[in-house]
Amino acid sequence: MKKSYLIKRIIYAFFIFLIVMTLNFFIPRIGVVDPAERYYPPQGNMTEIEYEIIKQFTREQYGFDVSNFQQYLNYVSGLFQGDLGTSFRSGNPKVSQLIGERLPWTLVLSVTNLLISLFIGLIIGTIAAWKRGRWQDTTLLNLSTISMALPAFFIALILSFYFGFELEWFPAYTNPNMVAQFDWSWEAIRVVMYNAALPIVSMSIGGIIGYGQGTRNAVIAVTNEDFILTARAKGLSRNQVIFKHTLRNAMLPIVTSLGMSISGLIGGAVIIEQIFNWNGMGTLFLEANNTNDYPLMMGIMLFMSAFAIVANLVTELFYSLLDPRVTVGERR
Amino acid sequence: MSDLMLKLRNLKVVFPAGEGVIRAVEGIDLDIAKGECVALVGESGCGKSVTSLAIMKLLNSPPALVRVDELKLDDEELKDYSDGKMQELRGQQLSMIFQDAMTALNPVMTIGRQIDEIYIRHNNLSRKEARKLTVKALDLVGVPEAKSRANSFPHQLSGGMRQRVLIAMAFACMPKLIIADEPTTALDVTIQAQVLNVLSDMQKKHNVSLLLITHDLSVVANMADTIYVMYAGKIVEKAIKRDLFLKPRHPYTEGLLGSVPRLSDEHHHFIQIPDAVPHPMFKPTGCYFHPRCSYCTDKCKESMPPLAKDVGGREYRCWHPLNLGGGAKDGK
Amino acid sequence: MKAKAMRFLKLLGNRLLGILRAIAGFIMKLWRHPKGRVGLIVVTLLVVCAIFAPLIAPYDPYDVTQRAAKGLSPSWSHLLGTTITTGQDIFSMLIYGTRVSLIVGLVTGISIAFLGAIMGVIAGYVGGAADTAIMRTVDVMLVIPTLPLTIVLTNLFGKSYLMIIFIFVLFGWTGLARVIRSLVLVLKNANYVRAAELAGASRGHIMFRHILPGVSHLLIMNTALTCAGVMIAEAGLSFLGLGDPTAISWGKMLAEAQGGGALLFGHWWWIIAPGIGIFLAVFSFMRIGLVMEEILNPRMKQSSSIYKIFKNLNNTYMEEVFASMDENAKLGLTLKAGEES
Amino acid sequence: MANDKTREPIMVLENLSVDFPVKGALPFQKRKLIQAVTDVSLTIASGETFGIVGESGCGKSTIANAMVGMVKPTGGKVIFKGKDLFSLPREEFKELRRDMQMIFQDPFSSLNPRFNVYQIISEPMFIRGGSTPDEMKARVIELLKLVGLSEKDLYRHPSDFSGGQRQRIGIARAIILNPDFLICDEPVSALDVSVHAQILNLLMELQEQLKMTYVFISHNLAVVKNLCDQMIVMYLGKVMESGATKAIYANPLHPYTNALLTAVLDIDIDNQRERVLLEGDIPSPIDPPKGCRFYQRCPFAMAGCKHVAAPLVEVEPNHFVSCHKINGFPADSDSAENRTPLRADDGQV
Repeated sequence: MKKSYLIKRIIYAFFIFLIVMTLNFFIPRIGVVDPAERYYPPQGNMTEIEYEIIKQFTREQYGFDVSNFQQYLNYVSGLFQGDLGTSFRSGNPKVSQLIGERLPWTLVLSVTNLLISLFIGLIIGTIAAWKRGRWQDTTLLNLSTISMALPAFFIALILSFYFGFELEWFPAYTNPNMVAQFDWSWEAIRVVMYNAALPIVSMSIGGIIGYGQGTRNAVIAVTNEDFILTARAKGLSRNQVIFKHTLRNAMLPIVTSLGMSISGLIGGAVIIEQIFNWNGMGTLFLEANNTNDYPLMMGIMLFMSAFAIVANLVTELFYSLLDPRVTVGERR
Repeated sequence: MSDLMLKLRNLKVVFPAGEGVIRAVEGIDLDIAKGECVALVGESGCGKSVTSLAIMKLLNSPPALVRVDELKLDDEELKDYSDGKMQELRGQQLSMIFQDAMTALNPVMTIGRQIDEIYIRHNNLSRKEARKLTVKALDLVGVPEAKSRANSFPHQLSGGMRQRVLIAMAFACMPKLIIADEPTTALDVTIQAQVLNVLSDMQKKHNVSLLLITHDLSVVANMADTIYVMYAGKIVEKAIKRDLFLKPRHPYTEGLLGSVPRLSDEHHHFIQIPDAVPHPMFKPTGCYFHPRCSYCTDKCKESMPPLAKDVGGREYRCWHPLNLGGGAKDGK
Repeated sequence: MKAKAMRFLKLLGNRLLGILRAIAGFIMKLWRHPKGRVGLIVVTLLVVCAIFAPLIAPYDPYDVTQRAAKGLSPSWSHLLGTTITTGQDIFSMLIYGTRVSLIVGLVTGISIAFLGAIMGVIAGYVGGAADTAIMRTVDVMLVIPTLPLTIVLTNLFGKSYLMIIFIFVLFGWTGLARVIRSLVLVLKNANYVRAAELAGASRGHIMFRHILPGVSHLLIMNTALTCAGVMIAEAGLSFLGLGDPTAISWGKMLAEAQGGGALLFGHWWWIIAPGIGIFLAVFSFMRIGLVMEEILNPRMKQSSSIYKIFKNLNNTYMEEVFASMDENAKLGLTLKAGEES
Repeated sequence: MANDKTREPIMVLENLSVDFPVKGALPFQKRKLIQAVTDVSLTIASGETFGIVGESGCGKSTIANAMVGMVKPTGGKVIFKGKDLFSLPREEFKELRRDMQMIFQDPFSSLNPRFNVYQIISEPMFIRGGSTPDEMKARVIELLKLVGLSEKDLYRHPSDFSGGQRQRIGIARAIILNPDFLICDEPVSALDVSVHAQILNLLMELQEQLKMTYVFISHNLAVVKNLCDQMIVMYLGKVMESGATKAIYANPLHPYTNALLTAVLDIDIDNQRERVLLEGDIPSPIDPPKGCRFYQRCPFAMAGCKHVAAPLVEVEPNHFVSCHKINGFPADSDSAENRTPLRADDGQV
């Protein structure tokens, strides 16, 4: 049962990937008459014939000179060899190479943020559930409505204004040399931490409170279950009831939301990266947008989607490990 | 030393609610002798489950407010016991069987581990030693292939098996008193017979006192020695089984007995009690049963009858008791 | 055939009237709830600001001739000062910014409610192939990153709020559809629906009398919460410069503040003002949504309010309650302490 | 209530089978079947009360759903008033189905909480159309009185009522179109004990007044005994025993019926019978045993019971039993080997 469940989920994830891949190929081709024209907009000092020649050259260079279907086949076969396409930028670097350069920097931000949010959120959520109805709980509730209404980028602006410009404790903009100079020395790591502090804090305020509130609700929902009463009737101590019975069950909905956070790890920091001038995937994407670099944009999109698919799959399997009932009645 | 296993005096439980208070239990006394099976019979909302939780001291406050004059388990006054002391007592000297085994068992833990916990907690055993006892306990309640079944999750067992697991759990440490709250209500007829048999065998073999809480008079007829009948938060009648079934004193008991269809019946009409149980927030004046009582007089409408005591420990709360011998209303 | 059409139209009219009545009832319920009232008042204020922006705002931020000296600090003539870059009155910009936020939020929220309800009800009630198709679509939508796709589409089709609304609706319905679907699945199998089927009810009857009223509460609540979420997302897009370049919006104000050196020159009001605008709008809609959830889900309400009741318990009253349950008290034989035999 | 065999049958089931496919975990896996009901034939005479008894998973609710056309049978026919329900055109089917109604087990989920009593009870009339609101109101008030509620309750909501009162509302809704065939699916099992008698008495009175045919589904054998004229005992989707209620209770032939009867706890403390305790659990209806469905738990099971299905045989007039022990094996499978007991005396398999 377990094995067939696994196989089924993997087949399904692959099916979703095929659809996303196809969409990804066709989206930039909707409404665009000639990709070459987009890439190389007409310039005033050029005659029509000259421009036509350049367009033709561009088409050949980027493989637009064959039929759409042939392009699709090339695209798919490239994909399965790990080729996400070629960027329009000078030197024609591979998209995968660009992603490889930028991805770790985004992950530094988003993974740290996720870990901090999850860890602190779980703790304060459990405390709030424990102290249900008292000030700890009401404070969390009020904070959560407030923080949900405050966009992370606004918090980022305030932080960068106050701690970056007024107090000058942390850099308001990332040092552009940081990436180039990174050499795994302690000093370099310290510089990264120093630069990443403000972005991470501005992202994780909402995250902490969100996970806190989610944990609180999940814990309280489980507390009302009959089996908690059974556990107490068995004479288990309060800690045993909380750690062995309550939290394990309360983790189930948290794992679901964790899965959603993981699938958004790469694309979730676009605005924050832009504010702090952080050289991650978000800024890479915005750069691509500014230069109409479609292969790069779509490559990043597909990469993000694939990441989300894998994240969902892993979450689902992890969930089925936590909850033995899943393989019987499928979770939807 | 008395031969009373449980001595409960003047238990009151109140739940504050939005517009008033719910008087769930209004000062009841309960005696259970050693090795005796006492049944507490009543319909939904009469406060019988609240009573059982109050004896276990498992009622959460908030929302419940509990007052009790005496709560003695084997001459040990539990009234002022701290939570920690109660935790040691629960499962070891006082345990409980819940109604719905599906929700009363933790869905993400194997049943073996859920029973192991009791031994680990109360007997300070290692996990391995505890498992040995667990398998023995499961064997005792008739779970086939106990050793391998211990590794299954609750959803993998049938309803009857789950209920047996709960019984094994309650009997794990051979407590002094077991409270069984509707132990067979959710089961099928043939399974119900099996489970009751197991429960009754275990009780007799190990000479444990049993408080059976149920709405089903036929279960009571098979299991109990002494019976308390509860109505709207008050005890209305107490008697040994024979007396209660053959010569009920309270009209409610009489009506209840009459309205249960019997296999030996030949008539096609059931004796019925009109109306329904009063809402716990809006109980009638005087005797709580008077709006439904066919013997009701003005006195009944004005004041609550006292709990009259009779020979042989019989008690009843009625101004016009039945079957007293010679009375005009007898055996109507 | 004509009679049937008339009957259908009449039914539809009745339903619409019923929906309006339900919404009015909701607003009344909200008003009675202290937290809901706050939300309602703020939303009303925002709507007034949006509609009467030219009357309320002291200057027209679009009008180049009205621009003052650049980078003024707050004063009575310029409540929130002027921008460093163009000398626009920040307070007027703030008032005008309400329009974009509200329009995008409300239009998207309502469209999502419609689309989500239709998709969810079809998936849940019709089932079969339609259900599979819709749920597969939802699964695909969930893995496509929204913000990057929005950027791609605005790049392709030009920047406009219509585009933004379109994308939000395109991606926003999925979550709602899922929730509605699972609720419909429950409602569909409810015994009262089966009873209606036995009496010969048509699909339309069951849909309009049982299913839609059953999910309408959830829809109204969800619309409020979606509006709030969309407003935040819109602000983010405008901040990135993906909104309509000609319109004034809070997100764009923030971007201008950042780019125009508000941080550098210490003009904190230029940042705080649009932030507060966003906060108020989102917060009030969210409040309404949460209060609705509380009204709709009485169990939740009970669990949170029981503690309040407990805190405010009147002890002497409770003592009386306990005393009234004593054996003697009921008999009317009021015994003083120590007199019992 | 009389057991008059000359009365015409109102509902006939001919070899009814209902299977539900269970999706395999993988798309290419073989589909399993839940055999909810297998090869059930029965005839319900007009005006009688017909009992269906069995434990959970025996298919009694599926039969009820098939009778009212909510579940499409995989085999066999449902013939109501001489017409095959599932071969009728849609409109006619709907028309015919109005003569059948159902009373549900749970009075809390069977009334729409958003409706008031008037809307709930009048809904079938509203659906049928053709009545003015005044007519509907008058009829609803009439019915409210009939089921023991009052006109005051007309605009109250289900949440204001107790379980018993809700069930009365459900009954009023069921009889508003004057059905002649009423299925009561465990109508009291979700109610308080003291209310059981009220509802059962009400149902009996209504039957007498309105001359309805009842199908009474229950797991409570004492209730069935008191109410029903004819009955069937079901186990895992098959009929084990059928016939007149009196005959079955006086002389239960099938081991399952016997066990069921003795398992019933009675409040008669002077008259406690010896119990036959069945071992084991009710097996899953997914891929049930090929032979007798009951063989795994039967104290008298023989080797052949495992493979050879037992046909339903008329043992005495109007009393059918499906058991090899009573009827013997069919000629083609009658052998000493098949007749060896499956269980030794100590009850071990």
